[in-house]
Amino acid sequence: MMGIITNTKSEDILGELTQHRSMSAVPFGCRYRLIDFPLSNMVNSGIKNIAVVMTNKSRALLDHLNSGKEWSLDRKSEGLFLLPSASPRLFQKKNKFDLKDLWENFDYLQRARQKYVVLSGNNVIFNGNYQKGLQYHKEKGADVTLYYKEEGAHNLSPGSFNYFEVKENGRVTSIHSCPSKTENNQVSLETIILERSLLMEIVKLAADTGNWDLGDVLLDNINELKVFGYPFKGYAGKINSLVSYFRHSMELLQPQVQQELFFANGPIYTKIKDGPPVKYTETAETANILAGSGCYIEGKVENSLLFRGVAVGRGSLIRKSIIMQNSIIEENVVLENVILDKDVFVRKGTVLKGEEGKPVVIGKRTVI
Amino acid sequence: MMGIITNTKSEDILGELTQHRSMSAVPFGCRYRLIDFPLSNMVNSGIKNIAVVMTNKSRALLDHLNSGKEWSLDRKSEGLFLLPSASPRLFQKKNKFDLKDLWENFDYLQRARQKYVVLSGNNVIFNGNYQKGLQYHKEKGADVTLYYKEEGAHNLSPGSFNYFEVKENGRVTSIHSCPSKTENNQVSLETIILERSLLMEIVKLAADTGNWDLGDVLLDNINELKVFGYPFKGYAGKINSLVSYFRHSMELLQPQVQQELFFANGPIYTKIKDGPPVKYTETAETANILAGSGCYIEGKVENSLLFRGVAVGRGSLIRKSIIMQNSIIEENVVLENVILDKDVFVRKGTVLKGEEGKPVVIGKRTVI
Amino acid sequence: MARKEWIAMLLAGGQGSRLGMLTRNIAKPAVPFAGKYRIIDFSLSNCTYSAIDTVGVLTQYKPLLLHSYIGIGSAWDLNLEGGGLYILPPYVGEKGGIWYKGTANAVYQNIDFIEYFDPRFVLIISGDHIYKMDYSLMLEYHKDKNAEATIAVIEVPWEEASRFGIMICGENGAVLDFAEKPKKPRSNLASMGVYIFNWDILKEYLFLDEEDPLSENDFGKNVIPRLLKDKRKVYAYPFKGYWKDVGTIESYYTANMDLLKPLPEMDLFDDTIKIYSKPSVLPPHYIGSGGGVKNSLVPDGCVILGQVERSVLFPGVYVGEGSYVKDSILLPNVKIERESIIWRSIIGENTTIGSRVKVGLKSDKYFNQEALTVLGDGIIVPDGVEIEQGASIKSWQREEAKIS
Amino acid sequence: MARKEWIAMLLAGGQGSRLGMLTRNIAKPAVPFAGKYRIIDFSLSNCTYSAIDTVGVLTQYKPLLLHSYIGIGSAWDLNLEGGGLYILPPYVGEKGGIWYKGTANAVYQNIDFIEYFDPRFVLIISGDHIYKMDYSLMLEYHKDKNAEATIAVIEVPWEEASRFGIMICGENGAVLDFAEKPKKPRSNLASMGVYIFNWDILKEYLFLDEEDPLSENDFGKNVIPRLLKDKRKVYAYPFKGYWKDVGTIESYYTANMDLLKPLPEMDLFDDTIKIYSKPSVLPPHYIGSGGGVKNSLVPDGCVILGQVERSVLFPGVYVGEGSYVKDSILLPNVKIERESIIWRSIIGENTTIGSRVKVGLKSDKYFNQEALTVLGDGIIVPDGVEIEQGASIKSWQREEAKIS
Repeated sequence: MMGIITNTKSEDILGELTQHRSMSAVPFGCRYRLIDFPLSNMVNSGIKNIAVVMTNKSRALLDHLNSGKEWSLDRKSEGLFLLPSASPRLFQKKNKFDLKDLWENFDYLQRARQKYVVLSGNNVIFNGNYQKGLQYHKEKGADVTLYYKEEGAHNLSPGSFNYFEVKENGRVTSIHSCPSKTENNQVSLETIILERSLLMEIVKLAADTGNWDLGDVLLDNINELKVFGYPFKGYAGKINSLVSYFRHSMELLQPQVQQELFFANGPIYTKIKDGPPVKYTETAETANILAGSGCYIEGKVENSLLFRGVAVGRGSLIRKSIIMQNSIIEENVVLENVILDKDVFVRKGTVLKGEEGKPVVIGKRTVI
Repeated sequence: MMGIITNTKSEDILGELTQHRSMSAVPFGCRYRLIDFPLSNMVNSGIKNIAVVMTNKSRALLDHLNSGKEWSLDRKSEGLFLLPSASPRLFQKKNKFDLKDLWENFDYLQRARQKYVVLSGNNVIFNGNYQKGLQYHKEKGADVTLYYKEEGAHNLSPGSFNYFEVKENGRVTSIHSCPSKTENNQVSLETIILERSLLMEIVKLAADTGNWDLGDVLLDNINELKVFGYPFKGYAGKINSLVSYFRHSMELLQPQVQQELFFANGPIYTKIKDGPPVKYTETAETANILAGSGCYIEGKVENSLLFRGVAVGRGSLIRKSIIMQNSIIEENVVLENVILDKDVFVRKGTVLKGEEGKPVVIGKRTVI
Repeated sequence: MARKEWIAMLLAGGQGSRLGMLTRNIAKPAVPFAGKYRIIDFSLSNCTYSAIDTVGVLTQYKPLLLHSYIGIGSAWDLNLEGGGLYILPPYVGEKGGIWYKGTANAVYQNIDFIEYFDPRFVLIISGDHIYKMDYSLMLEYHKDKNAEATIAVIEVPWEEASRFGIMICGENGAVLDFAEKPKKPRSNLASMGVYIFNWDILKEYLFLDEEDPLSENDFGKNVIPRLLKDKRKVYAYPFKGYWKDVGTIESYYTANMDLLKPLPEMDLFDDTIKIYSKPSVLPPHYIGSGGGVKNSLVPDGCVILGQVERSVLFPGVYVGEGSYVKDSILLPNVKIERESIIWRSIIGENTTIGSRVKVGLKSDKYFNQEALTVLGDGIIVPDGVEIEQGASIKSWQREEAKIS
Repeated sequence: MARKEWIAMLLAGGQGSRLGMLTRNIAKPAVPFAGKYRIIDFSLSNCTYSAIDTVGVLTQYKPLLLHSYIGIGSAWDLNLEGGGLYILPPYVGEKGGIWYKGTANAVYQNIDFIEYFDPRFVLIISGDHIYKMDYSLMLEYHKDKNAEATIAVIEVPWEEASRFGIMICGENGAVLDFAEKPKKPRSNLASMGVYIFNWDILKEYLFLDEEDPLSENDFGKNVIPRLLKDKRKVYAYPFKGYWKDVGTIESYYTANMDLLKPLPEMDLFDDTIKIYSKPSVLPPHYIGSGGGVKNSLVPDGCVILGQVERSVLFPGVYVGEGSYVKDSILLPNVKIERESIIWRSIIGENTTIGSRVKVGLKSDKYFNQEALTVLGDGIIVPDGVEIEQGASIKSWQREEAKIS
């Protein structure tokens, strides 16, 4: 099996967070970036030939992936391939799986030796072994297998590939943008298993017809192709709005979610930073927090996520917030329902509160 | 000192050879790509912070550079940075040093810690230690130091940064596109040393004025800035046409050139291919050839360059030609003044001759 | 190959037997320190900072973990073309094999290795010390003084001087005399075990030392005194800053606790000399709603549901609800179940402590109320037991504690 | 950690003393072979192809070059998270150090290492053999047969069988008897020194072997016979293909020359099992206008201005104008000046041969016209001398040759 991580074009959905970076590079879970999840799943599934589609805002992503060493992909034979995008500057809200990117890199597909491909979006977080999906794919005699999870009707941003209708025998009968029920919706996990030869056929078809959206192609051929849904049982999240980003971040504060997301099928690899352990001083107070390495905590932090290298000054209070890498919070600051992007500096005494569940986002390198 | 390898936009000058790859990735010297020369020079000069500007045709380059491991740049601290280009699809014939690319990556320049920068084009081949240029730069009290070599009037394709006028004291008084004399022209080696702070000032100026060409900016300020020329003494080549590509390739058949280009200031690093040694069979005949690893030679080869993994069948005759990686030449073929790009397959009995010094180029993966 | 300016030889073969249970399965340089590091990280990171591109690491005692930890030195950016990090265990030659006898003999047996790089200077360091040091400044000093050997020294409190190798120096820094652990120290300048030699001089003295049947083949005990006896140009380089030989359980404990001071002398958050280590792939640490951490170091992979105060935790530590850890060091993957109390203890790697356990609480048996309690690696302590202060437990034996 | 299916233990500690001058400074597995490889490349590349992710390499004899060559196994894609390549030299434990006594003892001393990965099966191979083999097929066979130990065997010519460890097998592949170098072989199935064991069985027999004071602690001589004596389920896995123990100068020469056949049995150009090696950074090789190369292997970095026929050259070899090299092996960086003749010779690394030198030409002194001439490493042979066929020269001594 080979792996391809595609490029979500509708990147503005995370606002500030995707202003200067691609969706793949959005920080998540105190030390990761979104791409770490599909990429680690691939590595943990024994996949050794992995391609990542880039955009023009790829520098953060390139820095992050670098040699692929952290994922044991700095190999002589196969390893990590970075594919240029066909339309790096176009933000097409609709195309979740833009086949044009694969057409641009068709020779890479041609030269691969693997029989099967797992295609993954870059905005789904779960910890799963794709070999299980492949086994299901084979057992069902499927042409295409789509990962989904059952959940209630959360608000997902529009997209052609959001929800499935899955019959009892596992057959997918419809793919659509909005939930049809209030409960037990089959939410797409943007993860597709199929044979490489079929994928190439589909890409050629797209090039001939100009219909570049994989979701549309599948829906058009939902009767001709044996499309099956694979129900993923563990914790899974789909980040396609700031609200869902915040919600899934906060869910990480549940030990059960930590267990399912960080350990279930193998570790999640990420880029190394050589920070020291977190230092909590005599004045630190903490309850229900997740923190990456290198933080220096002198204040009070509750129900929050601290990325690597964050400093919280004495007398400050951080609640229900996400503080990204190397942000510095001076003394007597109050933050509540706030997301600070990387390298934000918050001056003494600042008070900033967002609405419950709808956090204020402060852009990278801002001083407030 | 930090290093930046810029991106020559006028890439169509090598025709077929730059159809599917950026200039940086053009194969040269049986096992290298053009970028290996400036990149290895930087490494051999002790530079540990190196950035390479990409284009949309970067896949070959990305595959080649990969982790930077071959250049000992797979480091935790600094190492190799891939910078997205500001205008990946625009082929501007004129801009040799497009400052827009640096503006796009201005924060990278800002965050660097090094005092000096060496900027290099991606189409100059020589083996030099930039510390020597830096020493010259300091001795002269220069603001900007430009590498050049003295040579006759070869035909260089138009470019704003081709020739200098250098006074006896080393001061550069003019920069222009065409040679002014028949002999002893000061040909630009597309290599510039200056302080990072000055480079940042120049980039900001370019952003303000819209004049993005570094050559123009320098020429406009040739009296205000202390611009000096550093005469490089060893073998050097500037590849900016198919003719110059072919000529410099053929010059590699001189042992003196091999010595100066492959050994003088350190080894030239390149991507590893694990091919076996070249096998010459009982029927092989060879005179004046340079060959990369993994070739299988049963025929007659003269005055030619064979890249890695080339096969030459029995009874075939290859003269004054460049055969790139993994091309296969069957029996009784005659090739003369020919460049075969990668993976070309030449059927039995084919005869193909180009004009003296103006080789026929056969594109990648062609079957003839 | 061009001649190298200098290379480093890092002595990492010692057992560190006074570290007791901490070195039962690993060499001293591999002992975890400061929440996420191993002791050898400090010397290796100093090399990186000092831009030494060639480091030979001499190993001998239980080196498996050390070898796989160090690898080719990528964690310290020492995987370099034309140089790099080399692990040098003892080996068998045509005449059989000889284990490293002393520090000088270990280097003697690797003369061929050094000759290959043909350096002008050789830096000798050990993997046993906690300090941040720019060796390149010492090399400059060595060259300025036109010395043949330079020894880094640090001022120690006079009352402790008799525990060290003490240098008596002239005004210009020349070493006049040397006394190993003198009863009546004439100076408080202690040798840090960091030496720079001109390679030709070192080689000469390694051969001389090897020929001496009475020598213990040790740098401090034999080579340096011989250089002084021969009136060689030996200088002392005065180092300012934090330096600690964590040679005993007590000094190991103190060095860890030193990091918790409001302004620690060894500041891990100061990036001037950054300490690198081989990374783990653990997730961020979690502190539960009922958890609280004060004045402590907590690395990745910990889950803290109880209270932790003035302690150093290592990756993967779990502290269950209602448990209380104070003044302690919990090594990697220690698990403390519910409602247990740990005080002034060092708990070894992978040890699990059940619920309602008390470790290190005072007892009448010990007069020294400062005594540390030490539990070894991989012990499982059942629910409800008490382990008295000062106990040192290798494996779980019922008689060593009473069920409360 | 999840239990591993299998791991490999690669025995690379042997001196290979019958290779004489080739192993004066390096262990046998590090000896250059086939123009750009070292012998150990073959076993390591087989591991890569067989998708074994954990390999322990047991070293002992002059391992410096081997250690720095292997590193962490990146050249063979064996630098893997959760597995990888580990170098395992002898070490000192709490009770002192013991050098590896025999192949079985070497593995015995690393039982802790194997236990850490807790594999179901252990593959034992050596770094001394030239062959391409998919060990995973052998593992399948081992599992199909429900064997406790499986030994790879290859058919050898009957007349050579008495040089090998010979297996006598039943129809189903079960090994009935084993004879080490039998005078009258009852079979031509030779052991290749490639074993798969169930780990629990192997561990049991390593302990038994260790307790036996008469044992030489060798797999072939002791462990396998004991398994057979105890009627354990031992099977022979028949391997087809090229396999060569390059244990002597003659077999080393032959194995290199085998590669020059029009259809060599060991096809380096066949990528099915690709042989990886640590790369050099040398430029392409150059053949001058007056140069000619026939029926030879030429790697990067060579400069050939003379004639070369039926020879294997190694990186950095220089053959000057008018010189003629035939039926020879020139190891890395050998330099032959002008108008010299080299015949049926092996020339050691970094050796320089002057102009108008004759090496290996016939002489009446030797009756065996097939005798090889061998020159060691780093020799400088002056202009104009003749070195007779069959000579074996360690260092240049005037009396060993006559000036013509």
